[in-house]
Formats: sequence, C-alpha cells, structure tokens
Amino acid sequence: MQSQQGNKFTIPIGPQHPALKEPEHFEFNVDGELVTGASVRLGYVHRGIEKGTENRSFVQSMYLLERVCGICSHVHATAFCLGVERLAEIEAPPRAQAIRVLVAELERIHSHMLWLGVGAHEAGFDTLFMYSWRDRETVLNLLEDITGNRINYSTNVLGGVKCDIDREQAAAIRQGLDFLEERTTHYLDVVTSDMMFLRRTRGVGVMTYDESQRLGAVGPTARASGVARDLRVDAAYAAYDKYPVNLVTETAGDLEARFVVRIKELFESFRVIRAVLDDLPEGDLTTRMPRRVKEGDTISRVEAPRGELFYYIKSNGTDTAERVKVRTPTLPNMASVLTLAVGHQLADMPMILVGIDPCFSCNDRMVSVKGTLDSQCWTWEQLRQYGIEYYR
Amino acid sequence: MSAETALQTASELLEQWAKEATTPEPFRLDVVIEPDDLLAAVKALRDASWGYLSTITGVDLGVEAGEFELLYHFSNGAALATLRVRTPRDNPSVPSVCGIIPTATLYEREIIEMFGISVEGTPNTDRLFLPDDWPDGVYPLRKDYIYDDPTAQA
Amino acid sequence: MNTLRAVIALLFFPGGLFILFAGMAYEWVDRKLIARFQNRIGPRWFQPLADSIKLLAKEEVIPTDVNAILFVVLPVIALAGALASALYVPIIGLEPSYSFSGDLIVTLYLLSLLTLCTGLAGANTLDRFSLVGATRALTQMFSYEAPVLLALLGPAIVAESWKISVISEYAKSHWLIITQPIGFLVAVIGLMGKLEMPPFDAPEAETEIVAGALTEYSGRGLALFHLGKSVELMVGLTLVTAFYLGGVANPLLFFAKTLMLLVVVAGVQSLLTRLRIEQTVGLWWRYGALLALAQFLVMIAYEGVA
Amino acid sequence: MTLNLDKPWQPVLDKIKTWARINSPWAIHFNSGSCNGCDIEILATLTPRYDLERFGVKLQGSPRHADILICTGPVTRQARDRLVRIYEQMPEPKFVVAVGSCALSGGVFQGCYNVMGGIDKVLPVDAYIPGCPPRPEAIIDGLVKLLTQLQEGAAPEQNEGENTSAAAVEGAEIQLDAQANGEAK
Repeated sequence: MQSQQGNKFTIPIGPQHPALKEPEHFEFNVDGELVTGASVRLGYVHRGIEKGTENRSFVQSMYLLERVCGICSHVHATAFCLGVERLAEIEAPPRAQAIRVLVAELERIHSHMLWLGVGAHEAGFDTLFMYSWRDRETVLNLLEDITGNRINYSTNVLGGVKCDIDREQAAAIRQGLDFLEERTTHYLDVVTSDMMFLRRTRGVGVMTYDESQRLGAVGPTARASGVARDLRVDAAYAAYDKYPVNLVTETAGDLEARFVVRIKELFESFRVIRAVLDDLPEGDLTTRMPRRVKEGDTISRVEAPRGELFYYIKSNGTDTAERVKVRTPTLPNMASVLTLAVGHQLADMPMILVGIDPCFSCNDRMVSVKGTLDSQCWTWEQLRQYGIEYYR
Repeated sequence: MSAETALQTASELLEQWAKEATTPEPFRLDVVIEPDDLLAAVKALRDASWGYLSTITGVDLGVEAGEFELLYHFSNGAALATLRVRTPRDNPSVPSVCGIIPTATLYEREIIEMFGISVEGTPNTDRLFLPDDWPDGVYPLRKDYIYDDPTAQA
Repeated sequence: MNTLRAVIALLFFPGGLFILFAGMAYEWVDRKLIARFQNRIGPRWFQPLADSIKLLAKEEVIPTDVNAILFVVLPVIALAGALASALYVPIIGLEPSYSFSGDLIVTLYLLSLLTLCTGLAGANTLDRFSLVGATRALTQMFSYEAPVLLALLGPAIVAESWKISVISEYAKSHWLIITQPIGFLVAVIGLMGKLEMPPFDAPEAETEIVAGALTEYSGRGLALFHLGKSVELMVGLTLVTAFYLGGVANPLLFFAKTLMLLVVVAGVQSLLTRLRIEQTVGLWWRYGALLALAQFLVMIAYEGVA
Repeated sequence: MTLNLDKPWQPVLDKIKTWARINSPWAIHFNSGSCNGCDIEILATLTPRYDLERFGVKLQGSPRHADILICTGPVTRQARDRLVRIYEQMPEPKFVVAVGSCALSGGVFQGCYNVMGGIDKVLPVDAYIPGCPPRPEAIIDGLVKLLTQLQEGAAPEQNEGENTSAAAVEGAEIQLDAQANGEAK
C-alpha cells in the first residue's frame, strides 16, 4: 500500500460524480494523467442500521437489513434468516431453502449483468451498457413474477420463504435463462475479443495472488486473482450442498479477468437455477418461528454477488437482537482499489473502482475508512476548506 | 484441509494463550484470551497462514457487566476461529493488530468510533465513519447510547 | 444589391440561422442514430432546439475567481468561429458564399477555434475537472490537427488549388475516396476527434472528469458551445463530402451523402470503447499522421510524374 | 439573461421558454443515503426498455448543467451538506424530485441515528415518487407529471428556493445541536 504525499493536484471523485451513482468521496493525486496516490472517505450512506436493529424486533430487523443494499437485498436477508434460525434452533423446510438458492442465483445474475453494464459505461462503451441492461430486464421480470417486486423482493421470512414457484413460473424462468445464456455467451465473446475494450481492461489494475491474499480480497475480485474462495463451495449454506456450484477462477488478476470471472459465474448461476427447478423439493414453505430467540450468538456467512457477506448475530433471549454486526464484501475489497490505483492512468480510475463492484450502501451501513495506510488524513477543517475552495 | 482439521490446527496454535476454548456451533472455535496475548495469538494464526481476518466485531456487554468484548473473526473455508478479548468499560483499550494484518485498520477504526475503545498503535484514529459534525464522546453502539429520533411522530 | 446579398448570406442563408438549424438537425440525426444502434428510441426531432433554447433561457452562473470577460466571451468566439467557417464551405452542395484562394487553410483554422476556446474556457474556470479536461482537449487538438490538415491537403494538391470551391469542383469528376482512401479515413476519424465524439471523448469523459472543460459552464455559455459543436459537425461533414465523395452536387444528393457519412460516424461512435488520452494521441501520431503523410508523398510523387 | 423586448413579444417568448424547458429537462442524480435500489431503477430508466431520452431527459454529471435534481434515499448527516451544495450550484430554474419511500419520509430508516429524514427536510421538493423502489415507469410518470405541472404554470420559477433550503438547513442544524446535547451523557 504505497502512496505519495505532497502532490499538488488532486482529482476528487464523488460524493456526486457521474462515475459513481453513490455518494462516496475518492481523491486521486495526479501527476499529469498518472495517479500517484489515492484515498477514500466513506460514510455518506451511513445510516446506522446496526444500531437500528437493536431497537427493532427480529421480524422488523429483517426489513431493515434487506435495505442495507438494494442490489443484493436477498443475500442480506438470507444471511440474517439463516443466523436467526440457527439461534432459534429451527430449520427452514427444504423447499424454502431451495427457493432461497433460486432467488439468490437470480439476484446474482441481475447483479453481475448490472455490473457488466456499469463497467462498460465507465470505459465509455455505452452500447454494451445499454445492451446488458436491456437483457437484465429479463431477470427483473422473472424476479417480479416470483416475488412481486423488481428490487428489494423480500422473499425471506424468518423460518422460510413467502413465495412459491409454480409450474408456469418455472417454465418462464427456463425460457428466460435460455435467452440469457445466449446473450451471456455473446458478452463473454465481446469482453474477451473486442480489441478496443481490451485496450482498457487487459493488464489494467493487476492484483496478484499474493496481493489478493494479503489484502484479504473476497468474491469475484479475489477469484479473478486465482484465490479459490467461494462460500457456496467452501461452506455450503441453505441448499447449496444439494445444488453444488463449481468454482470459477482466473489467474490474470486484471480487469479483464474480473469481467471474465463474473460472466462465467453467470453460466454457473444458470446451471444451478436449472438444477433447482429440476429438483425442487415438495413441502411447506415455512416452519413456525418462535417470537423469542434463545440466548446465544452465531456467525452467518453467505456468498453475496460481490463476495463474502458476514453477519454476527447475538441474541439475549428476547425478541430483539442484542447485537447484529454486518461486514459487507466491499469493505475488504476497498483496500485493493486504493493500492491498485497508484501508478495507473486517471482514465483507468473509474474502471478500477468499479472493478471490485463496489456497493457503498452496503459498505456504509456501519463503517467508513480512510484507505491507504500511510496517506494523511484530512481533518474536518481541512476538508471543509478544501470543499469551499473546490466549489467556489 | 477440511474444516475439522483446520479447527484442530487452530486450537493447537492458540492453546498456549487460551483461557477458555469452546465450540458453540459446528465449524466454530471460540477462544477467550487476554488483551496482552492478542498480538501473539494473531501472529501465530498469521504465521501459520490460517485463513484471513474476516472482521472485528465489538460487543457492548452492558453497563452492569462493565466490559466490552471484541471478537476477531478468522475464516478458513468453512472453519471459523474467533478470538474473544474483553476490556473494561471505564478504560477500554486493546492493542492494534495492524502491524500484522494491515487491512485490519478498517475494522479497528470502526471499533474506535462506535465504542470509544482505544486501539493502541493503530495507524489512524481520525473520525472517519461518523459524520463530520458528530459530537465527541458519543459512541452510538454503546448500550447506554439512547437515540432521540428527531423525526419521530408524537 | 451586393450588400443586401451579403447580409442575407451572413445572417440567414447559407450562413447564420440556416447553419444553426441545420447543425441542430445533424446533431439530432447523430443522437437518434446512436440511440437506435443502442436499441433505444432516441430523442425527438426538436430535441437539440429545445435544449438550446432552454439553456439560453437559463441562469448563467459565473464562478468567482474567474476572468468574467473571458468566461463570457469565449463561447461567443467559439460559435462565431464555427459559423464563419461555414461561409467558405459548400453548404448542402451550394457554392460557398465567400471564396478566395487559400480559404481552405483559413477554414481549418476557424474550425480549430472551437477546441481552442474550449481549452481556454476550461483553463479559465479553475475547476479541477475543467483543468484536466482543458489539458486533454488541447493535447488532443495538437494530435489530430496535423493529420487532418494533411488529409485535406491531399485533394488540394490533386486539384492544384487551395480554394475550397475549386477543389470541390474538381472532386465532382474525381471521386477521391477511390484514389485517396487513406486520406478519407484519416479525415473522417480526425473529424470525430475534433468534435470529441466517442471513442475520442477523453476530454469530456463523463465518468472521469464530469464534463471536462465545460463543467462549470451553465446556461448561455454551454448553449453556445453546444451550438458551435453542432455547426462544426455539419461543416466537417460537408467538407469531407465535398472533397472525397463526389464534390458539389445538387442539394438533395449532397445532403444524402452527408447523412450516409453521418451513419458511418454514428456507427463508429456506438461501436467503440473510449480511448485513454495517451492512446488517442498514440493512435494519431503512430498511425494517423504517418498514413496521411505516406498518402501525401505518394500524391506528390504521382503529381511530379504526371 | 432575459431579452429586453416590447410587451407584445413577452408572452410568445415565455411560451417558447416554457416549451423548451418542458422538452429538455436535464437531470442530475444524487444519492444521499439510499440503499441503491432507487439508483439502479433511475439508471434503468435510461436503458433501452424505458429510454428517458425520448422525453429529452439527459443525465448530466455537472450540477451546473442540470435542471432537475433527482434525489434518492434518506438524508444522512454526512450527505446533507453535499446535497444542499449541489442544489445551490444548479442554475435557476431548478426542480427537486424525491424518488423512493426513504426520500419521502426516511422510510425504514426512520429512527436511525444518522438519518435526518426525507429530502424535504433539507430541500424544497417539487415532486415525490413513492415506492421501494419505484418502478422505472413510476419514475418516468413522476417526471412527466412535474413537467405537465410546469406547463400549467403551477410550478413558478423558484427564486425563493434558495431561501427555503437555507432555512431548512438551519432548522436541521438546530435540531442536530439539540440532539447532540441530549445524547452526550
């Protein structure tokens, strides 16, 4: 993590900036077009959700935690449900677990396609952005068909799920997947063979295996560097032991590898969803959930589209959680961005930033960081002064 | 390395500092240690390349208990090792693990801001995750922090 | 009588208002085509007009700490330069309003004014994004100016005149796209670079530096720059068509030819990823300039023989 | 910048101005603490299925170019200043659209310590689009409703807008101080 100080020219990205649809503040020190240092100020989306869970019942917290992040709302709810269910010593019925997997994989497809579009947009390739978002509407349609909402679907309830899948819906999903599979093959072709696009991705933002290990990267970002780390494989939760996932890794560690890993994961998702549909267990959707949850603590980890999502839940025997800790995948990946930024062109910054698929609303539920270790921190006074100068 | 052997290795690595070791759930190992032993324990895990630091959780055990508990979660595949460290409420302090695991700075800063626990030797202690106009000495995740909602309807 | 004709030519047709509206029409076609290529419906036909009027009617914020006179005057110069250049080119295939020997060079320099003004405007505003945008705009200007000049000089040499009307008259009987394909290619790509269209839009790359040099401009200034760019698009297309695609012809045919060219330009815009600024510059000096120069030398050698 | 013309021209000019404004609303998007759900739906309105460009809406990066400020999410303390600053940077006439339940009232985040409440606690809002998140169709509908309002002359030029926002901010600050004092035990 090296970064230099004393640079004269700083390019701020955020909190309002077209590259990031979310308000975070990055600062890049540049020497001409070359980035010589990077730092980040988070906290613009910090809402205090962890404290919020302490005065809400478990059921209410579900809805709060689902809105930690709009893109991966299902995995947050799944992680919380699985944890609380374990504490309450109940288990959701097999059909519910299978549907959780199904929705989680649909969500992964939606998230990865969204990311593909945003990544292309950052590179200035708007046509790919438009195409991938057009095709993403297919997944949103399916999700809406199953759950009733395009985003924030609230599929999970404590003790099971609330939406069933009937034969028509299953047929619709299969049809949608066939279409998407064809499109995804095309996108894989585009990101690996479009020369202009490769000029912006190949060899850019390389994170080696060792660096990735050292910085504790998770999810597709780590897998693009060859780190075989996927909770769906390592510690199968919900029904992933029944519908196994194959690990997708690449070794290059550059932006191209991150594109490829995510697109290849789409194929895995298609396969898993088909497996779930082929072999959907019969039975109830929910089990009875006690209002009070036994005292104790648990750790619940699930693989969000962006990487390992970590929940620590502590119950004190009432209907309210004593402590809920959420560690989202963007946070460990953030360190990699700030390290990778140094030495690259300013033009690559949005790409590298987006390369980890950052989700700041996830990130900020609780924490904000100042990235590079030895870079100086700004006091509020400095920041304010800077802001005044900047916006004058 | 299967999860069982991983946990076996971890418990052997941490044995000399463990005041108490439990397995609250399958694939989990909780080891209670003294704050002074924290660095040595973390280093042992690090040197053995045992997993990676998932996060650090702070828990306020309540005013009566008079203690905070910090949980250092290490993940290794399905196996989870947790180092539990307790520190008194009136003068909360733990050593920083940033010298061993640089990325821990993010988690440590969260602890500092949210609980007011001083982390000795952490490279950066500036306020960074709470808003800039947040009052000093107010730690939102402490149990005695009561929030008056300004927008609540009467 | 002559004075009246001159005034009309300047203010209404083919200069002035007509150019503005025609420029907006071309801009609309460009945006619509890109939208269609991207599977969208795209803007309505009056969109550029509505944008311009709205911007003209909007409040203009002049930041403190900038040279206010420059801030206000630069967009005017930019638009004036673009409009003036239109007087020397055969708009929709008609004879240029004004013409003198050597007007090709003058036109090219008038066309550069827009970029120059953009750069200066960015440097004037003291905003970080504007400064980077200005640097990039000027860097890009220096890289594409030479190849474009060479590409347009090719026709001038074979026509043995530096007068646009003579060249386009010559081009009527010689389709130069066949004899000078490289020159045509360089001219079209250079035009895109000049207008900062994707993939050469690094100077205003939205995802990096917001809106580049024009970040701080609002209202009237922004409108004038936008109009200037539309006019330049039209003038550029006209020049390339007149030089390479069969010269002056009847207005309808000429219009169709420029539209064809615009389809190609829009296709390239929607097909390619934005180049980094150093890639843009590299592309120009490594390939564009050299190719144009090679063509140029061949041309001279050929002329010498003939 | 208004043209100083004789009276008879004024109504015509006004009509043209209004027409242009309705047909060319350039928007800027700011997330003041949203969960992202609304943000991606706003982005989705630009994509082929919805294509906001056919109404002339362009998403702009610079506040200086924008007419409409589209806000999502509850206002967090940290984002509040930025929100106001962006609003103040926008040239007149300007409009604010609050998208999503959180932007309307704070939504599920009501009662969280870092959340100030809805956008209207900070800025004068011209149109509210409810939903969690609102569908892209709803967002388009909301924008179009705002524009229709403009046509009917219901939404006048907001020259008093800045005062309102400043007052709101001041109010919020007082609230904050009171809160801070209350909390610091």
